[in-house]
Amino acid sequence: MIKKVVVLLSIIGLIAIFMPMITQFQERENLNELATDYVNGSIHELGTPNVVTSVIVTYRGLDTLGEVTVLFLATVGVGFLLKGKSEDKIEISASELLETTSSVLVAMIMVLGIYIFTHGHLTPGGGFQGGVVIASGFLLMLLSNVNAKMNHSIMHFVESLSGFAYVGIGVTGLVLTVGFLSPKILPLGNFGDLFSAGAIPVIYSLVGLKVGSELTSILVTMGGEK
Amino acid sequence: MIPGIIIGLGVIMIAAAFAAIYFKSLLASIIAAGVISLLASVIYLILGSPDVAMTEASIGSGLTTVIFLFALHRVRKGKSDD
Amino acid sequence: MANTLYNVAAIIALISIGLTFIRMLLGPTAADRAVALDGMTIITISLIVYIAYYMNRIIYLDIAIVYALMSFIGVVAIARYLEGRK
Amino acid sequence: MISTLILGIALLIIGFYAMLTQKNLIKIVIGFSIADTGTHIIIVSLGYLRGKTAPIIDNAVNAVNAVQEVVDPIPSALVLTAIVIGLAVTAVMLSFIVEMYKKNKSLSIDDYQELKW
Repeated sequence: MIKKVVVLLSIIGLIAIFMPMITQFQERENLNELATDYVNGSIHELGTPNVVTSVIVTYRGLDTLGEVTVLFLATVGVGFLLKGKSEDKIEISASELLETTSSVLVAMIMVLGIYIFTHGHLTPGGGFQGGVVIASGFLLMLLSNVNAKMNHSIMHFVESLSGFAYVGIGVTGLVLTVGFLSPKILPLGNFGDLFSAGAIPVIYSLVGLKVGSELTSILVTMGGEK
Repeated sequence: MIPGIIIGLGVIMIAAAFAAIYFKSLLASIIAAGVISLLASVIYLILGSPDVAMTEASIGSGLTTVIFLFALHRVRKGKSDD
Repeated sequence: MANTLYNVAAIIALISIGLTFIRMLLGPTAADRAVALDGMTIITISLIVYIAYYMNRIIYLDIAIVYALMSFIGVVAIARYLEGRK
Repeated sequence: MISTLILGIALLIIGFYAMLTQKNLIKIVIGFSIADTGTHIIIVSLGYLRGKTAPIIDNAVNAVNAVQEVVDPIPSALVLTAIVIGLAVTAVMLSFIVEMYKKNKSLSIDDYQELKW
């Protein structure tokens, strides 16, 4: 009985918190000052067509570094909790249709992932999305081939190397130019080209590799392979 | 046309949320939760943030469903109730 | 004329999403629900292409590609789970 | 947009309700993920400006006065990172559930009495 009352009270409290947000809602007409600065700076100073990318990589670069750290800690946590239990794998082998299709598809999925994170400053893609697509390619390999073995040392090597290079580029920006993770250590190039926008594509590709290897590690651990 | 799409998808999403709570089978709950993420990605696209739409389409619908399924497989090993 | 046709197509896509959703709610077995999810994602891709046309941004088509890929992998995972549960 | 704001708040409340009332541990995590999606929709709809388009400059958007034509990029950037963190948190929660199941062979929260008040 008392449980139901507590649940009802918390739901009513939640509705009371959000009610003013609905009743006093006014649609904004213009960008605020900070957003105006970000849009102008991203287009005219950094030469990045996708403003969200430049906010993530440059203006809020420290947040992204912290986020990659949180993802790394989650990977370590999952690996620590589920270590050494390889008997839970799906044993039944896949059908021939799935095996043949996936052997063709995996390579194309990898190419799509690389396209997404190298074009992060031009298209809606980026490091996180590309990393997830690469991890899904490994997942398809894991699902279609029961005997597939992931080489963990290569995965850990890619992950630590990309993390190290990410921090290294940040420190290089601190030494050579104005601040930590500044993309101006490379020339800006033409607006809209693949090799433009300074170090933003390099940083986002490193983030993509790191996220991809971390998510692959989470999936492999949860999928039951040791 | 866009308000119609938002209202239609919103009704389906709320129905899927209730279904995810009240389904007896855990697999059906997971599929319903996947439907919420899939349709949320269209909502983000209408709201003008394609970056978020792409992330939600890849993470919310793909990887979260798969991780839930892996956990369910480990928990339900040896049982075959639906 | 072309705009009217596109709007009619979007309405048909919405109705089809509703119908596949009803099948997902009713579906007696898990396989019915997985097939309903697959059909729903394919119809939703057409809705995304409609939105890309309506808002006049060709760049939104990238999302449709990723959406198709991830829904395929999700359905493959569900199918493998159902296969291994016997 | 007001309609998506209401949708996000409804999803948040439904997810919160599921977290409070469900007995099954996996259902609690599903409720968490629904509430997560609702919060993200709320944040993104607060950044929407009427009649404007995505902040990506190509042929459809004029680069000179782009400020008048694009929506707010900051909520998008925040939500982009929040989604990835949500996946990591869900994975950690599910591995804890798997471990708890190995110990007690039960998914019901009523069988875990150690921290009951």
